[in-house]
Amino acid sequence: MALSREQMAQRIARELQDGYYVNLGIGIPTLVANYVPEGVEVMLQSENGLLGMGAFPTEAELDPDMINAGKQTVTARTGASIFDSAESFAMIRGGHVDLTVLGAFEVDVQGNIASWMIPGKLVKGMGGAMDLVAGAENIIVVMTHASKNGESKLLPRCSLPLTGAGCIKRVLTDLAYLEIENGAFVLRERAPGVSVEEIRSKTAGELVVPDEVPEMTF
Amino acid sequence: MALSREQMAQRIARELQDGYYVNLGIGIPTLVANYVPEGVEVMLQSENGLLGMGAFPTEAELDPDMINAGKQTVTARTGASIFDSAESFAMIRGGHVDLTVLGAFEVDVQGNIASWMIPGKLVKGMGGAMDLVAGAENIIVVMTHASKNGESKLLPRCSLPLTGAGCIKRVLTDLAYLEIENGAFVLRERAPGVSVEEIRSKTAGELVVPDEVPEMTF
Amino acid sequence: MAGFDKRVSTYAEALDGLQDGMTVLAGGFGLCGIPENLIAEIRRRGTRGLTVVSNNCGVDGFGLGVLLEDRQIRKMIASYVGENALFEKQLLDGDLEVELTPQGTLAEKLRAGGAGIPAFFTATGYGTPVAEGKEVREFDGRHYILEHAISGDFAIVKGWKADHYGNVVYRHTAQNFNPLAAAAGRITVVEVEEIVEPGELEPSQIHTPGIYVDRIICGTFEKRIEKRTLRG
Amino acid sequence: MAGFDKRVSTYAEALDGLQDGMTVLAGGFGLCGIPENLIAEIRRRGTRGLTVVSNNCGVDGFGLGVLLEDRQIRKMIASYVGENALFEKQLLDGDLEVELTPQGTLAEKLRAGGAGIPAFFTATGYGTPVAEGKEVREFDGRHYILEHAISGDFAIVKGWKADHYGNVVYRHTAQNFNPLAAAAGRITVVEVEEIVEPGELEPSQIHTPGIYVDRIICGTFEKRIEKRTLRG
Repeated sequence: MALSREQMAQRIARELQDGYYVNLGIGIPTLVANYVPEGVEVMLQSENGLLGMGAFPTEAELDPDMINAGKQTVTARTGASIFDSAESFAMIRGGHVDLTVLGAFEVDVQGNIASWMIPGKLVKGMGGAMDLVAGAENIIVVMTHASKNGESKLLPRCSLPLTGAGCIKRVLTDLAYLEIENGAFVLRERAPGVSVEEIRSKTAGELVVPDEVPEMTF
Repeated sequence: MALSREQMAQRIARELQDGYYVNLGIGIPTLVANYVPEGVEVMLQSENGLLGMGAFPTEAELDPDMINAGKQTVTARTGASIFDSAESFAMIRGGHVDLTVLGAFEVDVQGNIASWMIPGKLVKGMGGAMDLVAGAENIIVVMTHASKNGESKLLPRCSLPLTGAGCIKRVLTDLAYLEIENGAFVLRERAPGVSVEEIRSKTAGELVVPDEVPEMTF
Repeated sequence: MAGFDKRVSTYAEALDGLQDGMTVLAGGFGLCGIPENLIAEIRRRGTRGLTVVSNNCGVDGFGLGVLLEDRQIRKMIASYVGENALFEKQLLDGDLEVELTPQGTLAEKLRAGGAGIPAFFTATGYGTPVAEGKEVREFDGRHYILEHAISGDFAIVKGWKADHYGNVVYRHTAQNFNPLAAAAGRITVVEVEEIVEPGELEPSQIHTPGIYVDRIICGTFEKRIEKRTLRG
Repeated sequence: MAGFDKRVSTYAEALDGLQDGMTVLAGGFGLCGIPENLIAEIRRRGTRGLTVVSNNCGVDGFGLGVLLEDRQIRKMIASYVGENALFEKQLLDGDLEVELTPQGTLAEKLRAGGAGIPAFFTATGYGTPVAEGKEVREFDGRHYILEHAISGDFAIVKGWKADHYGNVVYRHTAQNFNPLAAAAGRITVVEVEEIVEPGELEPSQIHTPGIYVDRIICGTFEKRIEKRTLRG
């Protein structure tokens, strides 16, 4: 069965290591914070200028001067630092963030990602996404494997305007966990009960299937 | 008679305006701070990262963490700010300093300045001088009109390696105050008792002498 | 306002000299840390044909959004816009030009504008529509594009506390683009919640040194929250 | 040292991994804010063939000057050197290479190294020996030269206070090049006068956020004064 949003977040949380600085995009990536493993401590970077994002505030803590990159009110945890946007993106662009998790419309076998613009629809802007994908060494894209119409989002070549070129090495979908290597998607894990055949049928880009493709467990 | 070091500092101090941010180089420029006119307040920028340099410390105030760009112990005045060296040179390079006063070996009619390197002698480095001359709109060079051997330092073309190209518009020497315009030195003021002829004889670069060249008064 | 006393007492005075067609740099991220009274004053003045540089363009009826109502903005340079319907309409009608810029590149362009760096290379945007028409260069096997600095005729900035020298500190994440705008404005105007006595701000804790600031005004702020999100 | 507890207890541990031929970025201006114990530890380790990036090279017998005694520095990138006789001798003997860089360009190169900017244009040095071999470009009628970023294998930094997360504040003008070196080091080691409890540093007043810092050590400092100058 396809992973739920919560399971996707859970799976990604297993990539977290103690002491990681992590930037989580809007949507499923945000949920990852709820599944940080026991004994692991991470610091969340919010690109508007906050390192060490804490929980949402209580009514008493609510402060209009304290928001995250999604413009939601937040708190700062112990050990946090706050700085201007140039410093924030110096961190990001300079490769100091250990892991970036973000959504996408499409990913292709060259590691290209499209996530910000659908021609013909109103373009609202890329925000910090282009900086994040260009700056991070370690990125995981999270998205459904196929669109609602059943069209694959793992492509030989992105059809939409790019957010970044050649920067994605890992993708988690509701069906599988894949790595991008030598111009192909390598199937590393399957969602519980999802067959290699189903994944293959929904992957438009070249798919490499190793001998062993373990099922994820939750 | 040629101006004394103190008179040179005094003359330059007349260029200070209320609210000016000023960077004063080592030597005579430093003395300018002693002659700030009545009713005028200036803030001194020290390029190691201090805006609002105060007096030298008393024995009780002495603090190794509080120095100026000349590496002397100093204090900070009320209204001072302290920052890192990138921010300090952002101010300088970005043209935010209102007036920069510095010494030189040579200046020429194109506004070139040489102040940091004499070939054959050990080169110790340019420090912040190249940034200062490139960043400031408003620079006054202070130097003796001629070397000890009597050779002019106001040249058709600098003979020494440059500190900056085409950036100097005003020069105060012990003999005269001059502006650089259209490839020539324009004589604006004479030191008390110094004749136009003496100045002309000691100026190797083209000299323009207006009808009126007032004597400085002290 | 004389010498190092940069305080002005009216918003009219704060924006004296602002003219049609100028470029205005505005601090703020979303509705957080925006110079709300200075924006309102631009509206009151009716200045038109402005190029506005800001990460976002406010919402309908608040923040920079109010400048759309009388079509005062000709061009917007931002990373994320369209939180309001009027923006969308003017954009589709061709009444408004938009130059979308990645958030980090926008921050760096402003920083460069204040710091006398005319252009810099960044990997951000390489291979995307943002790179169109821009120089590409390889450094150590990676591709980068050349981006140019931004500076403005006016910067409008929201601080927390300032002294009369123009030294400013910002509160929490209301810092965001404010110090960058402050340094890149030819005339920089900062509105703050409190003007403190000289000497009260610790020199090494000042976010925006007074050298970048031309005018300081004390205001009162609504501080509207865009996405009120509470713990469950 | 695990997770966000970046404290180490010995200087040997602080510089673990430092090897011959590496590039070391050192904070400090003159003798102010220099990582004096980390420098002493480099001497103790006997690491050789180092490229050292620092505004200055200390004095005879103190600061980076001590690394000259056993010829541990192969190349120095600095804006002003030669406050000591040994430096001059090694330079004239050809035992030491020096790359003189304008102070502001040096600061900006380090800032760029930490911030993922591979190169930038600056007017500083145009028309001078510093521009030799560098690309010149005109922007708005002015000439600029292209300068490249600097980053290092290690950064050695002197802070005032830090928490175990690696958040650092600097004291007065001892800040200077320290935050720039901190951000541009692959492994950044900060020695401080005091390690404070988590939460004690105000988030918006931190000079170097912990993300740039790998190891923190608490030391005692001589803080030698180079030019003791007292009021008249």
